[in-house]
Amino acid sequence: EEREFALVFKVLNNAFSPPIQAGCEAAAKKLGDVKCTYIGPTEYDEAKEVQLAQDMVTRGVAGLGISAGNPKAMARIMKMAKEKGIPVVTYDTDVLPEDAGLRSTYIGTDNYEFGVALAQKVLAHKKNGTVCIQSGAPASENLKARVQGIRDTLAGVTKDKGVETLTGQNGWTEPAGCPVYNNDDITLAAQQVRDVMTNNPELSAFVAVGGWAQYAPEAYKQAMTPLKARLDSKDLVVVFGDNFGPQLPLLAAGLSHYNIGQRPYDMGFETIMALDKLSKGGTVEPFIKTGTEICTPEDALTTCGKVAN
Amino acid sequence: MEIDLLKGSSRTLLNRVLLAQETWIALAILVLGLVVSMIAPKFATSGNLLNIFQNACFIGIMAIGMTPVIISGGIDISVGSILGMCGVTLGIVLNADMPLVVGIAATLAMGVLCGTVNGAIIAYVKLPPFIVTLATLSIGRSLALVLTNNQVFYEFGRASESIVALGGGYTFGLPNVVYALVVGVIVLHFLLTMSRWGRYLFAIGGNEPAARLSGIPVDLIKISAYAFSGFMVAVTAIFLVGWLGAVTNSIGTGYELQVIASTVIGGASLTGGFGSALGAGIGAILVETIRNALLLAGVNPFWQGTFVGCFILAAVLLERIRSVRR
Amino acid sequence: MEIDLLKGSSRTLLNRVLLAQETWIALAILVLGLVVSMIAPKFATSGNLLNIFQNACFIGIMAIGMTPVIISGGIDISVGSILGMCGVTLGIVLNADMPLVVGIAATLAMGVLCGTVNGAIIAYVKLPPFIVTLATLSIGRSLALVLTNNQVFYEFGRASESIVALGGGYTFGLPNVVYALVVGVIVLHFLLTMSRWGRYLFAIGGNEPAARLSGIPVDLIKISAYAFSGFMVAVTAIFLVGWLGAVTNSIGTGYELQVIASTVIGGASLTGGFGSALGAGIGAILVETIRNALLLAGVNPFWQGTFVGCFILAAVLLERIRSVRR
Amino acid sequence: MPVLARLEHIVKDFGAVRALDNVSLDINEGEVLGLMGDNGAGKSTLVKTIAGNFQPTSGTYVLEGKPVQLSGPADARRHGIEVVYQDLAICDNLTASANVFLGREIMKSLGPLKVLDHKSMNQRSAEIFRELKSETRPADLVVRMSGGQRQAVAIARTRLAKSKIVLMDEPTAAISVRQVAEVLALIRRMKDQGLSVILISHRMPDVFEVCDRVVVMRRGRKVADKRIAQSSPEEVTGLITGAIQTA
Amino acid sequence: MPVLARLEHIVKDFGAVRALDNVSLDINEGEVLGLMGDNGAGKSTLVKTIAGNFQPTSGTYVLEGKPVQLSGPADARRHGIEVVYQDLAICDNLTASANVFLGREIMKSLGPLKVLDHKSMNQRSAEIFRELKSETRPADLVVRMSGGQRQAVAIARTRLAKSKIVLMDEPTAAISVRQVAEVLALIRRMKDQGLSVILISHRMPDVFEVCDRVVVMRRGRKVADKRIAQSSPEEVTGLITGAIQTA
Ligand SMILES: Nc1ncnc2c1ncn2[C@@H]1O[C@H](COP(=O)(O)OP(=O)(O)OP(=O)(O)O)[C@@H](O)[C@H]1O
Ligand SMILES: Nc1ncnc2c1ncn2[C@@H]1O[C@H](COP(=O)(O)OP(=O)(O)OP(=O)(O)O)[C@@H](O)[C@H]1O
Ligand SMILES: [Mg+2]
Ligand SMILES: [Mg+2]
Repeated sequence: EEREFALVFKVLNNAFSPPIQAGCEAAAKKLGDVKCTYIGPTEYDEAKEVQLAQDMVTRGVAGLGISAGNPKAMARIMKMAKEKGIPVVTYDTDVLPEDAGLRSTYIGTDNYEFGVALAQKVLAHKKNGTVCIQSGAPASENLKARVQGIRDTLAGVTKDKGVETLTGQNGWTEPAGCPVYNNDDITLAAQQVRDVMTNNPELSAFVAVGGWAQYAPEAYKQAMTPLKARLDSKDLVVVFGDNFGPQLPLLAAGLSHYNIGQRPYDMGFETIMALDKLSKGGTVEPFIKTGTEICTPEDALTTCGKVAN
Repeated sequence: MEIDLLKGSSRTLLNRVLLAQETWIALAILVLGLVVSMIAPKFATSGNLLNIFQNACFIGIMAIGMTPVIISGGIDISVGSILGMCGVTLGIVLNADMPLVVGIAATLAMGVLCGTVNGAIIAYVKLPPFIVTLATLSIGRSLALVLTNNQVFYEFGRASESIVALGGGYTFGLPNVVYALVVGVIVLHFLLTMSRWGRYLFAIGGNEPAARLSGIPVDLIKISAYAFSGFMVAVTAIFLVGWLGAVTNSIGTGYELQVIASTVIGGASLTGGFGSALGAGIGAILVETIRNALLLAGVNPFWQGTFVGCFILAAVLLERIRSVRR
Repeated sequence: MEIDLLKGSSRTLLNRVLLAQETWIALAILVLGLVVSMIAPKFATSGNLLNIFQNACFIGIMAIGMTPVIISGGIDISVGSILGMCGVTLGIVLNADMPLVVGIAATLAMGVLCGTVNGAIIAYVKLPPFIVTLATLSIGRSLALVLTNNQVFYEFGRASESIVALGGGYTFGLPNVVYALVVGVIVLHFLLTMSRWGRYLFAIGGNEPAARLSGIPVDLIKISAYAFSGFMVAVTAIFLVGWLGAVTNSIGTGYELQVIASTVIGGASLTGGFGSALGAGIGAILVETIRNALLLAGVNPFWQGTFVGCFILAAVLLERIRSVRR
Repeated sequence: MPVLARLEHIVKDFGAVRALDNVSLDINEGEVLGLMGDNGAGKSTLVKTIAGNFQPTSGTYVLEGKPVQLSGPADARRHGIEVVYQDLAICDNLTASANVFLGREIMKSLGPLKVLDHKSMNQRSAEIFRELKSETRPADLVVRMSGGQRQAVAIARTRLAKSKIVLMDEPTAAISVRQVAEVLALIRRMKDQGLSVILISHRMPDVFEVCDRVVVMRRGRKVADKRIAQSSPEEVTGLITGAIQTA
Repeated sequence: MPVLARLEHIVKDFGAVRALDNVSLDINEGEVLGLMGDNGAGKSTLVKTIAGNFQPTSGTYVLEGKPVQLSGPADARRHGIEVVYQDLAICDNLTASANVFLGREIMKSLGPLKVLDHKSMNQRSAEIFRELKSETRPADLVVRMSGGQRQAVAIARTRLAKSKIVLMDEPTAAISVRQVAEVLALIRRMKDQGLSVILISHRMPDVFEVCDRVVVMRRGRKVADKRIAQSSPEEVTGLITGAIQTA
């Protein structure tokens, strides 16, 4: 008897999606009697994702992994699943704390911590100055948490005292027009990097909470190469989220200083493993950190990023 | 079912039903359902069918709103953004711990306001509807961001439970939103076939200068069509927010094309003068059935868009063949 | 500049220039530029102006392609998806270590093929352009996913350097893509004003049955308009992929509305019969200038959509006022 | 014959174009008035001004002794003025009956609601079509109809209410000999019922067959206003072309 | 008079509608043929069949002694057949000159390229308009023109090439008395040049003024084909309405 585990992701048309699917399928293959059903809307649509999850519950899968694009709505579907006795875990994007009881575990990154990590790399080289943050879709909860992590860390405050735009706290300010949102449009992301660099020649730090601009490696190279001297002297610090294939040569070339990657493959893999345990009546840790991986120009082409790719 | 075949036409009832786009789309849904049931027995379970029906409702209600606009010869591609504006309004009001009725009233008012602005620019400034609503699409999405300052609303104060019960709840075993769709279809059908307003919409879509010469208040009717569209979007927003339990400002992005596709599949003509309430609802159900059927049949989801696109083409082709024979 | 005012009109040259939409949009860009320069002196630096110009090129080239389609009374909302298909084609071919010319040929062929399919359905099956391209929008996006299996291409084999040099390189201090835009404007301007093809496009957009009765091969001309649009999208894809250095299948999502907005701002009329090559380019530059100006002026980026929307409205309003006085 | 309507020194400008230039005109009860003139002479503009579609730039419009400012076609209709427009002004996607009643539908009560009374409208249209000796079926879509049937639909609209003045803008331009005879007969019948009819036509024989009086326009001005009996086709032709200056 | 074109037993069906039913017709050189009939009798369909817009469902079409199958209007034009369509078939957004030359633009060489020769076309159109005694300016947009000027543009198109047959579908329907006289004069001039003209009209006086022969259609059938001199308006009216069966 083959068990079907369904992983519902926010959007398939995204760099994160293939490694999650690969991890999911690898784990299923390893277990042997498990089928990985990996689905999601092809373009970002919260309501559609919720509907897909609901379809899976109706269909009666043996286990459900959820990346909660709209956490509140997903919580209701998870409740339905729970009532039907389907084991549920979240991965990549968790539900709200008050709904944590609806899932057995969250497998992924802590996005706020992720932002903190990005900012700490900036602070390692710069104590104050101007910073421009690049994000994707303004509404994304994951990305907002990362941006918040960056701002709080630079401002030197704790999570509970969160700051809005940096206007000089702890010596950090955000220049006019920042942060920039690219709505997951890679072309726009690359154009934004160039615009920001052209118009803020004194910028101290550029932090992208995801890899968008570097998915356009040549455009990125073109925008950053003129600043190579400032980059080499760390007069301008550039920290990027993610460490996918196209990004690493850029890091190796010194066009960014740090790339902090997540482990989407592990998320997919661990989700299946957790569901396997749960469906056999076992228990799992309430938070399985897949962790982050900090890549530097030195290890960019050698040890780093091998898991994600 | 064009309005004017309804009463006293020289054709028989059977003839009329056979010639209606709705009949054929309903048939397509049936055939699709039967084929998929063979491959995936889970398709025909009541739970799954209910899911399909419910999922289709959101686009379906908006398509009902779009129908009068398209009948009058216009188009509204800002519906996705209006959905965002309405959702955000509901979120802000409820988040401020207002009672549900206030939230609903504010949301409906916002929807009607957005639609009225569209309609007023189109009717009085006489700019093409596609462009006007393209501009308000951009403006609406932007204002939703500004209004929320990019915050997501999960907390609806004292209305928390009631809004969720409304949008996500069931009555007599059916999701509430299904009743909204059915009521919408019936009311619009009545309006289109039995009211002056409906008659005037068809007249404007058929020959606007003629309608004007006949003394029809063309501008007001046009504005009311867009306002109706905005109203139905607001209704969708209320149910959608209740169902999701949260409001993000990106809600509804890209829905305009889905809504227009549903309306057109259901037999409305983008050149104006034709369309029906039932068609809009059935069109939305067809699209959702395709999506669900592919999923259950185990087709790679990447293919989904291809199937939907082909069905859109098939539906308008059918509509063409029908109208030649009519 | 409508084609038929160009030669031997009874109006003076000055009069014609003053009446042209392009003049006014160029003026708007200038005024916007001056205002922003006051607030943000960095705006008027050559580096920034060059950025604006290059950023506008991608949408601009696609808008040039859209212009004949709109002149002929059609619309192509599948351009974003065609961009995806073309980009993916280029990625796959180069990734298979083919020489650059093969990649370019394949990409152009794919663009022309997509456009021809659109055009053929519209011309021969006689379905409305909006619906046909709505369907192919969905189909194209889906096929791009299927073809790539959602992989990103950033290795271009032996063509790696040459494609990057083409798309991202500079010639005489200007990005190559700028030359593509300029050549596109000149060629299309020539075609519209001096060739039979251009004349026939205007005739079809003005009165299609009349064009048919005059013995104009209406169907072929229509198909060629969509094919031209596909071709220009393919050109955009080549430069865009070269500039980005990578291909994802989501490339171009949502570009259709930006392209149409640019074309319309530049004076094309969605009812057909009017439009110009220069207008399309200038429209794209205006939109990009707004985006850049807001960024530099330090306006909350959330407001951006509101400004763009208002400018779209202002541009068509201007076009209306102009056409009344014409 | 009592004067039903009187135009006094009417001027109508469209931007720089003066479409009507100081036109004064009496419309008498029970009289058929022929309105002739070259293309662009201002006939349609005059008719649309009388029918309330255009507001005159200056001048007075007196209806039944009282100066009026018509706000639109519906307002004119309330004063008993009906128009058959040159381009017929018909909606192809509606039925004949819906077109006839467009803008003044018969409503019935359905509980607390007022709804369209399709049946009454079809019956009443059928009666009118019978009266007009047209074979038009009320419940058929206009899109399928011949030119003559469409004309019948347009004319039927004027028969709905107790109208006093019927304006007809080239009702016989594109219809066949038989139908022309029918329309002319209809005009005569309307006259017998005491209606005023204004007939715009380029067809000299029609005008001389049914009209009591002929008014000739040239470049926005009225250049002649004569009883038919005291004029001749040759004179009118001369007036239209400008060979004869005024009469 | 030699026969230029001959239709033999032409049938044209549109789905269930038989628009032309076994129509045979000779078109003679230098003759003006009047084509009359009720609305929907099939006149326009007949003209469009002769002009290559429609392919007959059955029957033979003989041009200058050879059976032909015209593939479209351009093909008909190559055979010397020109048409002025009922609805004028003019593009409002183009200039008068562009409309006149639509589909057969004059090209000039620009290096290796062939480009539109705007100047020659404007000059040639100006000549034709002068010939037609019309005040139309070649470089003006048609959208601004009066009905008569538009008619002139449509007629000018037939004067471009050495045509043999000119088909005119209700050229005088909506134009004024003066312009009607001009069009009739033009028809006579064409006849004098040895052209065959087919004139569709609902205006009996026009037909009796310029035509040599009159053909009457009723419900898709030819019911009369007589020399004008041997007929009378009364007879033709009877034939159109069906009061007289055939003649
Ligand atoms: N809405 C309008 N805007 C601008 N000019 C107009 C408008 N309507 C009419 N005109 C102009 O007014 C003048 C008179 O036009 P009108 O239509 O009254 O002529 P007409 O006598 O009815 O001609 P026809 O016999 O061709 O119907 C013309 O020069 C016309 O161009
Ligand atoms: N393209 C078509 N498709 C279907 N039916 C057509 C088509 N064209 C004409 N008909 C039908 O053929 C018949 C003859 O029409 P036609 O236009 O030839 O008449 P006509 O004599 O020119 O009339 P009129 O005087 O009104 O111009 C009519 O019944 C008409 O409805
Ligand atoms: Mg007129
Ligand atoms: Mg005809």
